Amino acid sequence: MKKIEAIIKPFKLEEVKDALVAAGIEGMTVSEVKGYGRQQGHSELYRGAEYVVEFIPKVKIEIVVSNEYYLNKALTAIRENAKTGKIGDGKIFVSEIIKTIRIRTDEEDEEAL
Amino acid sequence: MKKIEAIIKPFKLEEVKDALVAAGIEGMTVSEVKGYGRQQGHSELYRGAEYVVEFIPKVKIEIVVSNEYYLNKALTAIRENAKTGKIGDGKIFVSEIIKTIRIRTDEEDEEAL
Amino acid sequence: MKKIEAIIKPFKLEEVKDALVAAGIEGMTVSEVKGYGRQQGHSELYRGAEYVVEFIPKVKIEIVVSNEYYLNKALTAIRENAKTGKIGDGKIFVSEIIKTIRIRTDEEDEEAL
Amino acid sequence: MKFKFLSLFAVLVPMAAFAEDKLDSGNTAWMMISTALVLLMTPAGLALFYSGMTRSKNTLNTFAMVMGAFVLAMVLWIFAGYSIAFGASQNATLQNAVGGLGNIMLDGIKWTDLSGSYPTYIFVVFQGTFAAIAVAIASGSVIGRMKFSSWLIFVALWGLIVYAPIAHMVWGGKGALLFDAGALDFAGGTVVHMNGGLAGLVLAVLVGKRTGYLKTAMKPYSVLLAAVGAALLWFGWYGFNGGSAFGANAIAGLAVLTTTAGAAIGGAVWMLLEWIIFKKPTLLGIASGIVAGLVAITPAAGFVSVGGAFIIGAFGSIIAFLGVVWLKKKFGYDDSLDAFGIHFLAGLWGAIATGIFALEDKKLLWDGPLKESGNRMEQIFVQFESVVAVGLFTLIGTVIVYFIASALTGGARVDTRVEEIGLDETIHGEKAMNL
Amino acid sequence: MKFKFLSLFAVLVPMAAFAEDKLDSGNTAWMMISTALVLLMTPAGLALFYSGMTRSKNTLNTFAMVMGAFVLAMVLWIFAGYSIAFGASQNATLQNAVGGLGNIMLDGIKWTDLSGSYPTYIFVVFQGTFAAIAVAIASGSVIGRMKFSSWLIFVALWGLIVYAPIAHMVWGGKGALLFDAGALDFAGGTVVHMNGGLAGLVLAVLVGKRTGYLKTAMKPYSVLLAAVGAALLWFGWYGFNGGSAFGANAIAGLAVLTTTAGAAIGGAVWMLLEWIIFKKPTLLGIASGIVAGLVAITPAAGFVSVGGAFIIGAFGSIIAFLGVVWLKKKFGYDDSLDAFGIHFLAGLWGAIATGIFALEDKKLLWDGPLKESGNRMEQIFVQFESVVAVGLFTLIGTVIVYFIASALTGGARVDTRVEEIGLDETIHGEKAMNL
Amino acid sequence: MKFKFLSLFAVLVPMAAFAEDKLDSGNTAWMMISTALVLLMTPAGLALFYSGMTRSKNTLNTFAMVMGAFVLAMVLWIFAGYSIAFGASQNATLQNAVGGLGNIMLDGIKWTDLSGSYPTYIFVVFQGTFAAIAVAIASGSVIGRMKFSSWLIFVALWGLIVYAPIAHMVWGGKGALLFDAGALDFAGGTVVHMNGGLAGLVLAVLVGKRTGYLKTAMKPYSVLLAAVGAALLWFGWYGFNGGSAFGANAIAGLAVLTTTAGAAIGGAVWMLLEWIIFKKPTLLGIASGIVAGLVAITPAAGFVSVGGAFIIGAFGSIIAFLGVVWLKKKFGYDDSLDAFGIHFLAGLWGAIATGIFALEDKKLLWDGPLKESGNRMEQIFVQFESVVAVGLFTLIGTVIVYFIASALTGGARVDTRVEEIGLDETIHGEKAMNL
Ligand SMILES: Nc1ncnc2c1ncn2[C@@H]1O[C@H](COP(=O)(O)OP(=O)(O)O)[C@@H](O)[C@H]1O
Ligand SMILES: Nc1ncnc2c1ncn2[C@@H]1O[C@H](COP(=O)(O)OP(=O)(O)O)[C@@H](O)[C@H]1O
Ligand SMILES: Nc1ncnc2c1ncn2[C@@H]1O[C@H](COP(=O)(O)OP(=O)(O)O)[C@@H](O)[C@H]1O
Repeated sequence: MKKIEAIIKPFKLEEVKDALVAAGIEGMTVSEVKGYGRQQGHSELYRGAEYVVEFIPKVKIEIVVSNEYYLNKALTAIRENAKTGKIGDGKIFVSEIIKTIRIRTDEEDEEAL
Repeated sequence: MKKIEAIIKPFKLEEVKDALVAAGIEGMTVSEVKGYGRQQGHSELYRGAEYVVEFIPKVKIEIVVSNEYYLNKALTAIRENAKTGKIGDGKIFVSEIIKTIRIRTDEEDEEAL
Repeated sequence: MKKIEAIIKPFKLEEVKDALVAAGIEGMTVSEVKGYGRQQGHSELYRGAEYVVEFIPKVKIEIVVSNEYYLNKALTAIRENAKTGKIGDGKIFVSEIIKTIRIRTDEEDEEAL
Repeated sequence: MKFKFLSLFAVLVPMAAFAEDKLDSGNTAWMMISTALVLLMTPAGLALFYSGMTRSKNTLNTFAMVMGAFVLAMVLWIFAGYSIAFGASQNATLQNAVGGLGNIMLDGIKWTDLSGSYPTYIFVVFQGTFAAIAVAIASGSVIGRMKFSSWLIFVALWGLIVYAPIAHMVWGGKGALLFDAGALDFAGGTVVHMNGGLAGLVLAVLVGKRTGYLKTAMKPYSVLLAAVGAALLWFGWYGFNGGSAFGANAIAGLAVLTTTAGAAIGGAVWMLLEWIIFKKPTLLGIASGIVAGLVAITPAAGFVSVGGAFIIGAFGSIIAFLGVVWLKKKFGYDDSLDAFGIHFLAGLWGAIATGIFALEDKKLLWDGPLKESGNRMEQIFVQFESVVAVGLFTLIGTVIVYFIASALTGGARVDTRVEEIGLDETIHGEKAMNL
Repeated sequence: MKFKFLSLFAVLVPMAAFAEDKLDSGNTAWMMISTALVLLMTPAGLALFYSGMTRSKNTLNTFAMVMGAFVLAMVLWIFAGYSIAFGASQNATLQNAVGGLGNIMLDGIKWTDLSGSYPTYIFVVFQGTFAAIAVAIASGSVIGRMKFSSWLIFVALWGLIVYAPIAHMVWGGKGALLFDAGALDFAGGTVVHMNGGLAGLVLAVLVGKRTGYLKTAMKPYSVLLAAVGAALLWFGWYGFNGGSAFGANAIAGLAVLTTTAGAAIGGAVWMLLEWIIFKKPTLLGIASGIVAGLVAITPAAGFVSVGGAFIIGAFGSIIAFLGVVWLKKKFGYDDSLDAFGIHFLAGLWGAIATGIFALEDKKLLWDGPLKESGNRMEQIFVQFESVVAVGLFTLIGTVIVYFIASALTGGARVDTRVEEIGLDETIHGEKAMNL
Repeated sequence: MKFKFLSLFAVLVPMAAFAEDKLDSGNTAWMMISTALVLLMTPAGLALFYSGMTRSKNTLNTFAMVMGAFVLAMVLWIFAGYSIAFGASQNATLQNAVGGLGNIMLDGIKWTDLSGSYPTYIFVVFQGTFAAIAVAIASGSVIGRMKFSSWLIFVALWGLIVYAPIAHMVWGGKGALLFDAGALDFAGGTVVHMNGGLAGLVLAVLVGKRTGYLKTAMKPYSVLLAAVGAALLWFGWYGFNGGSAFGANAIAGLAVLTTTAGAAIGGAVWMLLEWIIFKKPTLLGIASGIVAGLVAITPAAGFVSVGGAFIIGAFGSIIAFLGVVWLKKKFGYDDSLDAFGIHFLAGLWGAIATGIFALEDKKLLWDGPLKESGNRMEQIFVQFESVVAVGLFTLIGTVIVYFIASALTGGARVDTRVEEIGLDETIHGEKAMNL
């Protein structure tokens, strides 16, 4: 089993989610994160004091998939739908998962996904 | 060393935490996430416009344990206390950690946990 | 490729970020988490009812690096700058990443970092 | 807030024996702004005070309980409540308890009619804001677990069956049961605060505790908004107490002073108590003390000196503090936002204290033992009497109304799942904040 | 809010044939506090109501649109708007549409001058708060996509070119185009609410829909703050409607009563409609109903009985509800916060309903068919006439002003990237909340 | 706000040579509502304005500093402050600086006593709201690092030792040190704003900068709430300036107009400055400009024309802007929320500008060079004099009071750990928001 972690632009979440669901991925976990990278932050003003906000709001999607087939489908769905072509589109990281449990049913591994 | 990531229902956090502590797990990191899965989201209203909120608030617990003994104790604690038997109870994922450092003491690996 | 996850005290974020950038690490993702550990939580008051807030605000930094060189530079930067020597300084966990993609360019693995 | 009080005004403006027959623009301006001030207290002041203290998953429900109660109670007040409370009595026996239905929909009252020196229509709305806040206060004891439908039916019935008769019995003029007893209640310490606070406790007991009460920490959504609510309550209270002088006169001036003193000392005392006992003075504590001081001074506002006001406000704060911190724990009821602990207890204290500290000044006093014979002990006894009478009526009336409301809605309590998820999402389909 | 109305006051205070020449401290107090109350409605009431409903990324921009519009419109009102609307006419033909420029910077008005029985300077500011809220209302239709520069230029021009002439035509005294028609508009149902609401729709159509409209859920930042805004609007409305009696008199008392009734029933009705149709009564719904009820009763506040007020408020709420839930969907325009749906529609209904429900009481009525000949049908017709006239003028004027503002700022719409990120960050460099 | 001003009122109502002996209901209504309005400014207006600008970890502490200061200062004002400032003088030498202790606990003042045409008790509370806001303003300069205990002791002492004598010297009647100089300060530009603002700076310097000042970005918790606070301040300011005419008269009407003009132009100008200089007009900027305009017009409100008001408000905004953006940077002090930058600087400018722009109208002017001999240069010089005198007294008094407070609490500054974690958690055990 593999875990995909994708850092994307927040306003792309809806599209990516729809594409994932269309690709047969039925579960995912999403969180709000702040990214630092090549994309320039914006500056904020407070009574004449200007400061740069370097951390940019991003969304992290985590998906655990059971096999290569779904891994590839998920990667494609994310790549295609999160891309704007402009700096800051984000990154996808893949890692290994050695065990999965569905709490409700006590199913394990592939069955739990 | 293994990392456990458990996605659970928010109101179960307290019970799970207590069970983990009782099982000898002394450290954990928790974050607020939103889950998408089989559990239906609820609908919200805004001046007559009804929209479905598909992402459901969940809590993610991350625990790094030093060995199989604690891994099993932790998994049991979570399984038993996060379960309601109703859809949306969440998932547990286990993965490998290759190095751990306690920042305060510079201890490493098993000692750092 | 390795992924570093560091749980640190929130007010150390700025320093750690600067040190990482100085060490040549150009990208990272940050999120707000709550930690449970040896560090004692504080108590809050609500109309005479005192309750202990056991989860302490922490910041999690995630960095994926392409090789040992950057891994060590990053670890050093974090260790040195997140340390206060007082309980609750946090932990660093390292794990394996098997694939990285930069969404904007479709570059993969080392090139994507 | 008694009708007969109007005659006192004549004393102050002696050149106008017929003052009551002519509109006075200054008094009219004051009564209109007082009405607006008291109005603000509910959908802004109390709503913020309460919803700021509620858990974030129930905060909009709390606000809706207050705002929904207010609009409903106000509609029904105009429709029938006013007539029941202040309507022309049609029958001597009836007059003991209610005014009658002769002024349903304000029938028979013309826009040119005056109450003393200002239009009767203003009196109607001014009184309506009191009726509506009384029941809204009660919501504070049962937030987070009551069906919205049961609550609104309760509100509708309570306003007509409990509040209006009490208002009549106390303020309804000659022939009304408690009117002749001679109790001093300047601006509604018994009628509004004890009444609403006790109704709250009854609801809290009948509906039961929130799931997890005393086990899980129930964190307030926003203490800052609760404090803003308290500030708005203070502001509005100048209409509540000042307006109860029914004119821009010297008694109103006294009420402005005593109200300020009571609120300020109340806030300072609670802050100090927390500091001493818990080592931490909280913002919510300062705000709570201000409200407790205001409640306590309400029945006394136009009767006492500034020294009396300080004492009443300070002890009002202490008593409410004990109610919230000690009594509630001791008896274990879940008076969630302390409607009983603050409004009932400080109101009760204020009602008794009015007898103790009222100045012996015939121009200030209403008819009663103290005015008539300077008999303070008897006055205090009358205060007790009125407190007990109002308390009993509220108790019984609220229980009855609750069971009707509960029966009509198949039980007044939401099911556990709804409580767990929160009432904002389940009942209203809304969320406190979308960041 | 007509000048001639002042003569009615004399009727109420018959001993003062020369009442208009002497300052009355009660009326002056009431007009000052009314002015402060109406002021509060915009930078606090409307600003909270609107920014609470906006997405968090645009909420400060929404607040700034309201607050910025208010300060700018007020400066220009004092500078020239007042003169255009109420200035001494210098020319009979001109007088049809504008008062002239004779009182630029209030030239010629002394601090001792009176408007009836209170200082003219108070009248100037009181009217200024109406002018400023009218344009601020319009912002609700175009939040989240309009350049701040275009908006402010629009505000400046609209106040002088659209609002001031309309105010003149309706309230500008003898010789003004619509003045003699005899339309009843007690406190600005047509001049303020229809006017501002329609200007909003025009902007919404010309600027275009928000990106993603009807596709993505646009969640309100804080329904709680929106509800607080509605409560503050209700509070301020006592100045809006009560102050439009221009004195602390019996007509003001009537307005206080009808305003209360309209607001309360409006809130209750909207809550009920949502409950029946969507199974969920929302807090935003109660708040919206209150505002709709208030808008509807505005033109009628000093003319109708409490029964009329209930009917006008209830239907105002129903009509606004339909406007928001059905009409908007049907025609597909993006009237984002429903300035049109609530202010225009309820204002329109209120204007017509005033003709239907106005009491036949010569002391209340202004000159017009109903007063002169008791001809209600004709009065209703006159109400229609004035609605159409104001509507057309607003429509044409707003389109022209929009195109000027748009041309001066190189298009009135922000680019997509700005819209995507949000206007708070891009235009103001600020963030709603830093937790 | 001078006592002698009351005689002017007689000029306006010439038929009443003995007007001062009779209660006027209109004036009484106005003074009561003015009192309520000024009250609202502190625990709601200023508290929101300030805590909205503070970092989220210190926002409740900021609110508590304001609200706690308010209740404490008010209690002490009634207890002794009023007597020191306005008490009957017992000794000619003493009278130079203080009124004496003859009215401790308002001893000797009866509820029937009048101040001119309204009850003295109202005057007491009205003045109390001024005393309490003055010290609350100062908190803005030292938020985020001062012990709550030191702060409250400072508040208690400062009100009696610094504020009350200054109020006496300027407004304390014949024989008071600065009274005869003939300075014009309509509503407290020097006594309240300069005074509070300078006290703030002194505290900021003595307590020292916040850790990380100018290094870390200190993000405001909620600019939206700060803007709401500014709106409430504006609203309340009608009582502050309008009530300083001590009646519902034509001078109050003038103050309402100039206050509106000053606030509106102040907001517009600050917005423009930011737009030009930083390319981004912020909501906080509009709100800050409104407050700066209001501060600047305060001493001039009853003396200048609308043209003068525009100029004073505009330059008040510009000067405060420079103080905040440039002066603070140049000298490097940490005037955290700009109590000095806005209240002192705009108050200073307003005080001088009053001399420059006061109308030569004997009915408006107070005794002084301009009134007596039309000598404007001398009047401006007197304005300077009073500014310097008040400034020096505040400076010295505040330093002394600070050191006492600091000594009594073992240093006035919290330790670094507390500052790091935030004062909400450590001092109050509370958290701004629980989502
Ligand atoms: N090495 C990294 N480790 C973890 N997260 C990263 C890393 N590099 C980039 N990111 C995340 O990806 C986001 C986008 O990266 P950025 O360099 O701004 O643009 P791009 O993805 O177009 O190269 C960052 O905001 C950050 O959240
Ligand atoms: N494949 C997955 N990858 C990551 N998170 C998942 C995955 N599937 C489910 N989740 C998480 O688990 C939660 C519960 O899943 P759901 O399908 O709703 O119910 P259940 O756990 O009872 O099967 C989801 O809300 C989501 O946060
Ligand atoms: N086993 C663990 N798994 C995951 N996170 C941990 C673990 N132990 C500690 N942490 C995180 O590290 C933080 C600091 O740990 P703590 O025991 O308080 O102090 P220290 O790091 O000084 O030993 C915790 O708040 C928690 O977020």
